[in-house]
Amino acid sequence: MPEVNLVGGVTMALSRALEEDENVVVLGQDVGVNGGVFRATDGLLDLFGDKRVLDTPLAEGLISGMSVGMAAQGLRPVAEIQFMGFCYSAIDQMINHASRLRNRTRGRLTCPMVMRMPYGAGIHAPEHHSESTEALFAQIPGLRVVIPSSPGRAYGLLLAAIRDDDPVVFLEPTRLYRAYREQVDDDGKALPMDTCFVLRQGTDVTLVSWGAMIKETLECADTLALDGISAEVIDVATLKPFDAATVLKSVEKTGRCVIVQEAPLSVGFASEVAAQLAEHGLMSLLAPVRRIAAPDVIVPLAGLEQNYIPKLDRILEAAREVVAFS
Amino acid sequence: MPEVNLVGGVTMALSRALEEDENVVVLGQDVGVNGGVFRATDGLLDLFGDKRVLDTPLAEGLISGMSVGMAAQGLRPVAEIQFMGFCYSAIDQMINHASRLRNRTRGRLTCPMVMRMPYGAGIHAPEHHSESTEALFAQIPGLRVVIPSSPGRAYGLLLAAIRDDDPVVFLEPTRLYRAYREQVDDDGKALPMDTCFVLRQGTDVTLVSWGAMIKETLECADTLALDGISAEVIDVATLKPFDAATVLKSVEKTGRCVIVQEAPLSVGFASEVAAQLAEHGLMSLLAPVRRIAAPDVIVPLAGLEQNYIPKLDRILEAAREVVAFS
Amino acid sequence: MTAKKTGASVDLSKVHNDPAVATFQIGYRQYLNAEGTLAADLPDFATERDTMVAMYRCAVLTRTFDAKAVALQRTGKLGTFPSSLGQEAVSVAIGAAMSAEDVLLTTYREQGAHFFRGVTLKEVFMFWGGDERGCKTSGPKDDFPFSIPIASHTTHAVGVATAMKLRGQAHVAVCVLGDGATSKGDFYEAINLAGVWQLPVVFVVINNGWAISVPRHKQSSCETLAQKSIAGGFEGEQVDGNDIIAVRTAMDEALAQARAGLGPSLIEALTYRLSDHTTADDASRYRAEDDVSARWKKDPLVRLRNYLVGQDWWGKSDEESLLGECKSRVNEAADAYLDTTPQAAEAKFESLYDDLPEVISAQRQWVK
Amino acid sequence: MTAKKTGASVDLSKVHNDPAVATFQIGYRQYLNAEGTLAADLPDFATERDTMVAMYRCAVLTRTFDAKAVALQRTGKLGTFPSSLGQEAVSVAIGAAMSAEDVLLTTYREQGAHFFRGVTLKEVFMFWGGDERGCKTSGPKDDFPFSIPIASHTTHAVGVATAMKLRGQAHVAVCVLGDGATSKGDFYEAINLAGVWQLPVVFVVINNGWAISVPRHKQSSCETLAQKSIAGGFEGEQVDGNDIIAVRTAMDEALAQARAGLGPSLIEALTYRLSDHTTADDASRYRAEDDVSARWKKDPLVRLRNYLVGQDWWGKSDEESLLGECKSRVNEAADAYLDTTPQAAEAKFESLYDDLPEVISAQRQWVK
Ligand SMILES: Cc1ncc(C[n+]2csc(CCOP(=O)(O)OP(=O)(O)O)c2C)c(N)n1
Ligand SMILES: Cc1ncc(C[n+]2csc(CCOP(=O)(O)OP(=O)(O)O)c2C)c(N)n1
Ligand SMILES: [Mg+2]
Ligand SMILES: [Mg+2]
Repeated sequence: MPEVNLVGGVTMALSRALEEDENVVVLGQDVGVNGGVFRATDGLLDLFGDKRVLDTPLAEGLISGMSVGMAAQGLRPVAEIQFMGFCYSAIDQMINHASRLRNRTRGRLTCPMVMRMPYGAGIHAPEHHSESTEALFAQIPGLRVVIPSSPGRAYGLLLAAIRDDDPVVFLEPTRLYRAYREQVDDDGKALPMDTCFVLRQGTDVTLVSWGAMIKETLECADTLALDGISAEVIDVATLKPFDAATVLKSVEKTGRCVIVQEAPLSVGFASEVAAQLAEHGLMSLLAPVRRIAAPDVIVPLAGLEQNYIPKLDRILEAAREVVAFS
Repeated sequence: MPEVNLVGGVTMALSRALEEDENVVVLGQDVGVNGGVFRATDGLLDLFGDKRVLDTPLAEGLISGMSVGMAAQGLRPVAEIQFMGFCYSAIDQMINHASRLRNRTRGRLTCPMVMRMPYGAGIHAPEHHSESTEALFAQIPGLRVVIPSSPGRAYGLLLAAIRDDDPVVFLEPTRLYRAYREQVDDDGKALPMDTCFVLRQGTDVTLVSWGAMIKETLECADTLALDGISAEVIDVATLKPFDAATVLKSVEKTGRCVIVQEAPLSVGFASEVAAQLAEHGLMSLLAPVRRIAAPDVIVPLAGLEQNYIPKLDRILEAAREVVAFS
Repeated sequence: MTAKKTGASVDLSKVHNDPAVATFQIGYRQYLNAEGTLAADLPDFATERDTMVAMYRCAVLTRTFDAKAVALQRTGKLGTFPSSLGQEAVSVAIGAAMSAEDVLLTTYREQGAHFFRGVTLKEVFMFWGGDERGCKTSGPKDDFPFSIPIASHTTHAVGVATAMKLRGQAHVAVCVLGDGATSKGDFYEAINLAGVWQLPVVFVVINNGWAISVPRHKQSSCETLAQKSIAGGFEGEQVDGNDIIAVRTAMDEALAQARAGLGPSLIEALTYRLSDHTTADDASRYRAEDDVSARWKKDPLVRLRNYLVGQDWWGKSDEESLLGECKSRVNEAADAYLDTTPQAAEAKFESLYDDLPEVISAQRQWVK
Repeated sequence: MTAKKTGASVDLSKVHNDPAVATFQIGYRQYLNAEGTLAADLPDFATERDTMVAMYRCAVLTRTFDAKAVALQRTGKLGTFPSSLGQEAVSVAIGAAMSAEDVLLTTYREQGAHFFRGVTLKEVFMFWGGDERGCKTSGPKDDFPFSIPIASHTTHAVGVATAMKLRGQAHVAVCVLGDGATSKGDFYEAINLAGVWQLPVVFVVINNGWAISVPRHKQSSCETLAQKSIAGGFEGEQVDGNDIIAVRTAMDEALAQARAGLGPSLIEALTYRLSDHTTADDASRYRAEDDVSARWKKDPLVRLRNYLVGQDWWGKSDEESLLGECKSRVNEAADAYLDTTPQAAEAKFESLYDDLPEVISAQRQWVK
């Protein structure tokens, strides 16, 4: 079984998808000979040729719009946007067309496309390279929004996204791209896109997160364990549609919940998780829900980004507080 | 005192702002001789001339981007986007530039611009003319997001938005544009953009809403009053920054809360309100929080839009449920 | 803001060591001028009665439909409707030139093209009546529905053309947009790709003089909109859009070029919007009645009918029976539209996803 | 995807009743060619020692800075950095041609232009070192900071120019972008407005042959990028971007035209990116070493120095002292940058709003 890091899981899934379905086409800026700025498409041009791996001109609106056109023709475009900070000119197409092509034509035309992009801070990159605006997409009906947080889930969820008959926004946490390797079987098995993943079972507190913050969240659980506190860790993974049931069930058991997000606090996805608890989990809650998030500020340049990303000790403190609450 | 409807309140504020500050410039598609598709800029070209009221070519990205340039030069551009469904190509500029120009230059350049647009369903308009995606903007640090729900608040809040030294997204509920008139004094007094408005005092349940749904929310309060239930009605008005304190204080008193939003349920602004309660109001809550929202579907064409917009009876039912809860 | 050059004297004579590393020119095409006389030798199809009459019939049908749609809107039985009055020739010629395997992508005003391709009158009524089923059309199955956000369909068109090219199909994507749409970035991103990948796509810019209240000269200072193609690296030409022969010939050539793998084209069709922008618009606020009446003299239907009559292909009785036929077809379609059972409230949940997520399906009860 | 025309025979001869309703041509400008010989009569400024030496000095400073920045990045003391190696002439000429009241808007690679206008070396180090204070520059106060999202600053430029025009100021917005940037819609929306409002703006497209790994010919099939201006309704020209006299003359004329109220210009400057795209890039993955070494023969600094020497304005000792001076200025700036007290964590809350909302201010404690 190959040992791959997260970006390797992405490449493996792309390669498998290109091989198993001739309608799959990878496109984007520098995805060809350069193999993508993060090398996610490395080697694919050599393997599959320039009719399957397309270097586009520099235009994100074009990339998303042409993907809609290609998808309507029965292809399965997998488009790469170089950084989330450059996806905003692709949003019009995702909201006004990709998400609704099936609906507005009552199924006559469909839009099986994937828009992949790296996201998140922590790699000392320039301005506009550190965004976490997943909540922009997670509110749009007709889209699916998926975020892997391990090499294996990158592989399995990306396969699911490509095989899905509807548009999927696939966000890859840059901070985890090369963080570690794990064995991932290239068996072509997709993972489900309608469920959260319970990464660790626990009884005292539920920790909910997604993307790169899964790392700190797991570390938090480890640290709590030393104190004899048993934390359940849930990776939301698919933000749209959100499997709130798994979180609610966990909180039924633990009575306490801390939600960890990298994005600024206000109107982020953590708000949705907390809202579900306020609406459907109130009777289970033994302590206030806590959201640990970045402050409502512009992502700083690299000099301050480490201090912008929510730190383990804030998560720990919140978890201890809710566990102690009575 | 003139009697004006909501769009009249907008026009009155624009006219006043153009008069009091020569740096104010109104721009957009058809805002000149045509007076805007909703006539919000009616008469302004005649009054102020074509150096203050500019008809632009058809390009929303341009409108927002050029506003950034104008604002950096010390003008106060007030840009109109014809419908919220067409604002998505302006989002890149709002997120990547308008919101952060001050921050990234440490105050050397600033961006005092307003981006106005009509929003919401219910006027039997074509596809893409009925959006409520206010949560897209409400999550962006550096922006303010303001939604008036009465002629007087349209006037006072728009004046505040134009005078503010930072970028403001100003969303005008089309359904209320001509819904009713009220006396609004053209006294040049701005309303605060950091506070919710308590429209009705009450003790049994807190109803929170904004925009066009304020109408149904007030109706709900009226109907509840007939049953002897005293509802407090809060108009959020400014979604960013969100004055959660006013909501929390109200729920301290009532113990119960229903949040009403026109947008689809998931990851909307109602989630933020509910999250604040889960985090900071848990001990006050005597019943689960309820969010009444549209389903997570594409806004339908006009044939089904009335049934898409959350109906009074759903709000009433939820309010009665939380009041009855024990 | 005035666009006049306001400058004083300044010496602008430029040194151009090589005065022409690239040169371009934009031509203009017209066969039947407004006076009904021939301006050039006719292409073959113009000598075929059936071809010409078929286009005329569709143009008249489109105008009849148009009048009915406006009337229905005025009586509250239809939503906002964009009339194509005065633009029927270009729209119909586009539809007529295409094959069934080609894919048509238009904005909202191209009823004529869609009718020619088999979309039913009832379907178009339904769409403007606020019913998504109107986009599940009977025309060629891959045609795109009317696109409301201006110019956003231009990138779809190059995506469709990319799929065709990757598959080696000799099909063409035809993208129809307005003069206003040429101001939007999407359009340029699309033409640039079309040029660099030599895609089988034809762009038709219907220059009807207006984008709501903004006249063409305030939209761009370009002498022609055809020249926009130069930014895409391929040729553009202007045609008289009220001359159905000119539009059809330009389309035929552009389609043949694309099918032959010789790349994209751009056609600017000069016409005029005789109506308000839509039924929600009042054009008298921003344009003079005189301008409009002058334009009526160039009515493309009259020009085409005169040509048919001149060829002895068409007479008074043909005209009468056509008008009668169109009227009854339109009325029948309107009745069928008005009689259609409205969508169930739950239709909002249909066709949202291939596989509707359980959590969304559970929300059906909210709209009961 | 291959861009080759693959077609078989098809008759594409077109009827053009009026073969030229509009014609355009794109010129090319060069004074000093790569061999150092004169290709045209020199403009006046080129005969002024001070003017020419000042530009040379700034170009050498820029190259010295560049090497230091790359070195700092390699040792982990700077973030990703985009070198302008080989492009110094065009960047410096832009800065030199402008007045202090003009406004400069560039992407990330125009250190030369900013240095000429008074931005300090330390400030640029700070920006690439990840400190926003680097954008609170000492240059003209209205200049825009480096813009990372490609082409997004083009619409700012027309906004700035609109403000200038509304105020009746004879100032100019100068917008510098890359060849890759010409594929993005923003650029066209900006040039279209510039044309129709006859704005005082100059667009300079620095065509350095690459957009990361994508070569110019895969970005667009246009023969020149100068011709993009035709879509905006105004003139464009190509210049040899490694010939500082050509760039400067073209800029002088474009600025004069804009100041005189005669509207916008577009200049395509042909140069070459001798470096990797940025320090995060490895160009050997996608381009041949040979191509690069051939381009070194056109080094703009050598060409300019030869000219200065030929005019008897510059000698070996001038060169040596300049190199020494640049080196020490750059080293001093680097030290000053490295010695700068890092921003306090709370700096994130500064300059966010004029009036920081209380609810956000309360979050300061999170970053303590
Ligand atoms: C992106 C976008 N912005 C604004 C609108 C509102 N709008 C509808 S039609 C129109 C004018 C379009 O003009 P043109 O492209 O010339 O087409 P025409 O209406 O003349 O057929 C505008 C501004 C829109 N539909 N889409
Ligand atoms: C909107 C956007 N998309 C993608 C990127 C990533 N990116 C950075 S530089 C670059 C290439 C730019 O090429 P060009 O405009 O020719 O400028 P050059 O780097 O050659 O100076 C790309 C794709 C970006 N910065 N912005
Ligand atoms: Mg038009
Ligand atoms: Mg380049």
